[in-house]
Amino acid sequence: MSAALELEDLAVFYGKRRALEGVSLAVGRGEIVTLLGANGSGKSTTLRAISGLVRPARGRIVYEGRDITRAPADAIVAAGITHVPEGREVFPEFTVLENLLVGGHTVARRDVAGRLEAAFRLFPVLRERRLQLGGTLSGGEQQMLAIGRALMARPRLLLLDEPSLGLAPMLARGYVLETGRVVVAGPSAALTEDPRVRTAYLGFAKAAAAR
Amino acid sequence: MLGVEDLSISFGGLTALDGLGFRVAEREIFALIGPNGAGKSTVFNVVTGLYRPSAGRVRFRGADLLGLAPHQIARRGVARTFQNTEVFRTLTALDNVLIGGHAHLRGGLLRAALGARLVRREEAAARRRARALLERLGLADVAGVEAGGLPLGLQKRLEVARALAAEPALLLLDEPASGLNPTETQTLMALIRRLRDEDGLTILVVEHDMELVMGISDRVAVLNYGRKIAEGKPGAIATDPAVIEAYLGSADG
Amino acid sequence: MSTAALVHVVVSGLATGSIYALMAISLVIVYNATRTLNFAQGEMLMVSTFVGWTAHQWLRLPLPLIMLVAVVAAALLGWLIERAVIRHSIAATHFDVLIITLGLSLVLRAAAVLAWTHDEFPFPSFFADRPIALGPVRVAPVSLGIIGGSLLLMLALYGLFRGTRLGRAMRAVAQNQRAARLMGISVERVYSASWILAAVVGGIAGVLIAPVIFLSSKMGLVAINGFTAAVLGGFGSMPGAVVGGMLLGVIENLAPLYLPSGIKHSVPFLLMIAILLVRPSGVLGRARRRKV
Amino acid sequence: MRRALWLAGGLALLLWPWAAPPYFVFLASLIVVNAIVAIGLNLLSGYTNQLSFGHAGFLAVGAYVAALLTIHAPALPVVAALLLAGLATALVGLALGIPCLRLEGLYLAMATLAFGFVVVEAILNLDWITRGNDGLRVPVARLGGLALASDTAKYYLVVAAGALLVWAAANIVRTRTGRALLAIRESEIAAQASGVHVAAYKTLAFVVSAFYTGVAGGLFAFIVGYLSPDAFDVFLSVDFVAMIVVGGLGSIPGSIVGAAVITVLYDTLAAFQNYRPLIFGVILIACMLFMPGGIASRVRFPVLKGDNA
Amino acid sequence: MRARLVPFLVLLAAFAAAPAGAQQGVTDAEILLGGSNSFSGPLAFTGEQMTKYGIDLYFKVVNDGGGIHGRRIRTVYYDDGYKPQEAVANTKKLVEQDRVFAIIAPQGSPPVVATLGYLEEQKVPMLFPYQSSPVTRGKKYVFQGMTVSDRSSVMMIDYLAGQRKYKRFAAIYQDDEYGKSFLTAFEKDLGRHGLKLVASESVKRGVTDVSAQIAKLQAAKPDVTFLVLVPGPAAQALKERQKIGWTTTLMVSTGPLTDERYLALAGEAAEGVEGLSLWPDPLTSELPGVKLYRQHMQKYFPKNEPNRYSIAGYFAGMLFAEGAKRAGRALTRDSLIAALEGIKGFESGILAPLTIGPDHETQKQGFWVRVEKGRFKTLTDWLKSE
Repeated sequence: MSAALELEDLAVFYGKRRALEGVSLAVGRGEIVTLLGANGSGKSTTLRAISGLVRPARGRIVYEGRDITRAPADAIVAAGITHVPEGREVFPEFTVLENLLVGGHTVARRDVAGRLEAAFRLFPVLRERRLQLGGTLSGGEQQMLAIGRALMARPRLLLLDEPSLGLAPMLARGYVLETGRVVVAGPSAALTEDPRVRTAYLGFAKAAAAR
Repeated sequence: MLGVEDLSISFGGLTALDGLGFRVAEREIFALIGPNGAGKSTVFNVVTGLYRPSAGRVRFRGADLLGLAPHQIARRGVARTFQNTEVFRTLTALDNVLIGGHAHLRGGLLRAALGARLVRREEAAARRRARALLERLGLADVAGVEAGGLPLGLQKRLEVARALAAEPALLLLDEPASGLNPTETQTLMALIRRLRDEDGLTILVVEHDMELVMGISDRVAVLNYGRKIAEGKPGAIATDPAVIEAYLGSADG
Repeated sequence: MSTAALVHVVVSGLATGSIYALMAISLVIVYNATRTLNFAQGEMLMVSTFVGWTAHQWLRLPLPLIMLVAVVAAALLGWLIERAVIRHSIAATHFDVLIITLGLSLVLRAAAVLAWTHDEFPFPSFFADRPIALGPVRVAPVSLGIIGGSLLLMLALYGLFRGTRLGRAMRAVAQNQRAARLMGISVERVYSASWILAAVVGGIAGVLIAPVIFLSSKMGLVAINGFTAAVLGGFGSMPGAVVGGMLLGVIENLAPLYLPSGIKHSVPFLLMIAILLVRPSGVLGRARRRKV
Repeated sequence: MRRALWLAGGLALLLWPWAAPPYFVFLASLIVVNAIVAIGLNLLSGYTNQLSFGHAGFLAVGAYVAALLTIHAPALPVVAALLLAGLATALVGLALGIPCLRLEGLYLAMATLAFGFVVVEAILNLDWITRGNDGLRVPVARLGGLALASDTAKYYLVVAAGALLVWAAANIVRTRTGRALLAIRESEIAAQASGVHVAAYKTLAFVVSAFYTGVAGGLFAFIVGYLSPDAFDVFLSVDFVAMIVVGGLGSIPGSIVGAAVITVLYDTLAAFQNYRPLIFGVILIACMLFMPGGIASRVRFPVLKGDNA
Repeated sequence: MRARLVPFLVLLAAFAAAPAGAQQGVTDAEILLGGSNSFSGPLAFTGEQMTKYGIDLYFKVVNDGGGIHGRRIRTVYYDDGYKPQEAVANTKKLVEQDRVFAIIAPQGSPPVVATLGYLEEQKVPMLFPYQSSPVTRGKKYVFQGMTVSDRSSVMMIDYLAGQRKYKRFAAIYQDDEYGKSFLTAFEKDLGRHGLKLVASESVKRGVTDVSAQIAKLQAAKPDVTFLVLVPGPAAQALKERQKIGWTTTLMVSTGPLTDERYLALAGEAAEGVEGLSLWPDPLTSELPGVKLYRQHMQKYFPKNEPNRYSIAGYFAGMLFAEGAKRAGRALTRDSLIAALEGIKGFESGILAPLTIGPDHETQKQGFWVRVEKGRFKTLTDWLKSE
């Protein structure tokens, strides 16, 4: 498999606290890959490491053959990776339009109009609300805005952190993280059946065993 | 013991709680679960007085908690831990626990300043109690360590110790198992059970770790979009179709 | 007191108020990007104005060129301070950075004394002091000039913040640094740009106000009014800075007319305390809330 | 070991006036007065994270109250005058602290800054009692029949008051009140959840801080002997902040060391005139860049710590 | 703790104030003088000019000429930034550490008043303090430097109300000791002429705008408006007057203000302003002492422009040298004071012949000037202040 993104033995610390411990994973071109795991298991940290928000203490991040482990966040966006953070983090005092425009910060000026039009086509409601302040949108609209904003930069790799909050994930392949380690990896069909996934979400295995 | 009725609250247009109600009985372990953003932590923040709801009531041992300041609620016997741990980072573990016992000490400023005997005696006693608590939670070794430098698992335990130092009747645990490894989670489960069985505490817990929830809870309430979508015994909840849909999406996607 | 005199006093107050507003804007630009209060803003203004003046002394430059020299000097100084000092204190608390800028203000003032002595100097003005009559009302061109110049600058800043990529990036960083990084904005570059921009605004304000309050190593103290103005308006808000500055300028001028001499000099501070009590985050400020 | 250290320190303090040249007796008094202010400020800023740029104002209140009491009630013993100066200042602290509860960080700093200016203006405008700009001559402090006129006598007064206040502060910070203040600094929310009445303790911090500074003000009045509004400008407030920053936020020994360092520095640099602010500024910046926790973070103070340290 | 302290205190009260050495600060080769002055703060310019470019200038001349009775004069200055507590600390340090012979030319009322008591107690002469309040008058160890405000006021009011017959007077004054002492004196002296101030407006130090004060004064329609300010605000007031086209009042500057600096700052707005001048024009005066001063300045500090503060310091240096010379080889503090008290009709070539009386004032006369084409033009001879 020609991987677009490869993580090798990634470790991240927040102060003295360990958040990731030797995570390795790969994402192929055109593939949708999901990270699963309980709160605090390191999913968000993995994404933050990829997008350059946190510096790994160890390990490598290779994107399209380039080592981006120590690249600053802005260079990573320019390289084609955008990240829709958990909690959306739309700019509350920007209008929808400005939120989208700032998403196109790294895009050549002449391409901005086209990207904007694409975002509006994808989420027509954003067009209606383009002059409304980001902070006044409903949760769902904010999520659309966050994704639309991330798409403005025409990314080749999109990182989505909890994009749907309880909506069904569309899985192709997945990794299950537990306390900063990958515990399960595989295609999504296998994952949904994997008892460890169910345990992670509902403790089904346990409950079933109890019965 | 704790009765929450018809609670509603919204932030900047986002509805966080929508007519939520549930009751927790004396010496019960009651879990609130639900996907991220379902409003679980908001419930805690309302009960402990940090947020003021737009509608609803919170009754604790027959008294209305709404309108009371957080410290007053704490003094009535409601203690809590925090989702992202709020230990006093530059203070030692021991001092953290001592602050937990704040409400039970009498020594005021003047007597403390003048080194009054009462204060010295009281302090000594408080330190003994705090050390005992640290001991009980397996933190005796780190009593003199700055809390911010402790590993997350120990910080979480320290928060429990601090909450216990307040000698509460109701303990609110906000995601106590997040970031813990399976062994640590097992220890935690045993501790929670002991707190109920030996100390007679009532415990309200918000948790994602289903193993913990299913393992210790007497009853579970499931929240989604600020509403309660199910309530009952853990076994029943785990097989409730509404709950499964909320978590994993409907079978047909 | 005649109406004509009153108009003059108010216009005069608006003129100093514009300068306060520019000072407040400088402070807010840096604050929004770095959450730092720059106590050295006034001293930076003083130094850049001195540099312009020195160029004038040596080369007999015309006034627009003096302004240019001052602005370039201000930009360089802002850039230098950000890169040499502030950038290294990124890990420090806001309190620490506050002390650093305080130290900077001492250093800059002392350096200015060594370079240009304690003396006060007259500074050439774009505008005349002799009044022009508009009907019964006399106004001084210098007041109108300061107001006009400041308004133009504010308009340009408005354009910069609303209409350009850099401006948008700066506003984005002010709202949410992490999200801004995720948009591909280099927060470090925004830091530099903010310090430079704030210094430039200060540099222009310095050239505008120097003919009125004269050039001296202590002229940076005018920044204290910028602080007051920024607080009045609600720290972090640009329109607030403008409103706060104008309000302060006018009230400061009207107070001696109507208040007993006992309290008139405390008016700016009493006003600040009063506003903070009624609206703790200033007239146009927004409160922030911490999430748990 | 600890007892020996205390004994040695105490003895050194008591014998100082005989060992040191006269000027250094005065300088030592000034250091102690500044240390008291620094401790007071640290209780507010270091312990509860409430920044103040207005402590020169508190110092002024204490100084004028003590001076006026001594002028108008010459029979009043100096101890009572100092106590009343502290209490009056504490009252002012209460009046400022309550409204300031609503303010955070920057705004609090600005409000206290404004407070400092307002105090100076008040002194000017209450000239029927403060003599405004003419300034006020402070009579010699009296303790019973004893006139504390010499620098050495004043030194003992200052040291006695300072020792008492340091001891009290050490007691406060290592017991319930001090912990509550620190808890507020670290996390107001968690402090509340532990039953700490945040508003009450924040106000208390203001009151105690003002009390300390007020007593220091009284001592200041007696050792300087003359008060005028010019003494209490905003730069003095900044000097106090510098003391706790250099010494270490949230540290009682740090406050004392910081006060000593800044006072001695000022004194040494007095002859360097135009270079003084330059050197002072560079030291502040260097201190923040290379030693952000202050001296207290680099030196372990063996004394004055709780038993858990 | 406290109980144990009492014996110590008793001991110390007895021990207090050890007698100072009679010749402290004087050796065979040197006389050491010291001063606490403003090198930062609002009066830093004055402080620096007066000491380094004034007093020290004259002492350089003296030292290069062999000193006084073979002794060179050395000075040490500390910065008090106009704060009384620092002035106290500095003065103690000068007396107790540096062991100076006398304090020379401290500046500003608060620092001077704060150290007055201490110096009297220590019997250390305070020579020629540069401040205008009469608090220093008649003190044994103090010789006042600058003309005090009540004398200035007498000269100004007697000239304007007496000779020039003006009736309506107003004042704009700095809101501090300097401003208020003049205001009090004006009221008193106008009273002697059966007049009073029709308006007075205060200005805070470091102000940015005086339009309201000027507008209020204009409304009172005074014939004469006194400027009791420092150069910056005074120039602002003059420009403000120009802005509103107020031409019907005579602006008059007080002695401490009448100075080339406000002329430079105010430019054409200063045209026609009159004032009491305490010093001859340091740049243009042809008096022999002033010419010498300019020569010396040119020789030792060619880059420093002559001004009234350095000439005041120069004069102070000259006066000290004169006193020390008269005191003879056996220079003590008391002999210096006796020598200074004996000065009669001293010709400095700068001021009118000086006789120091029991009031210990060393400057009590001024003359009237008007600004014409950017220079002060002398209108009268020395005016009388008694």
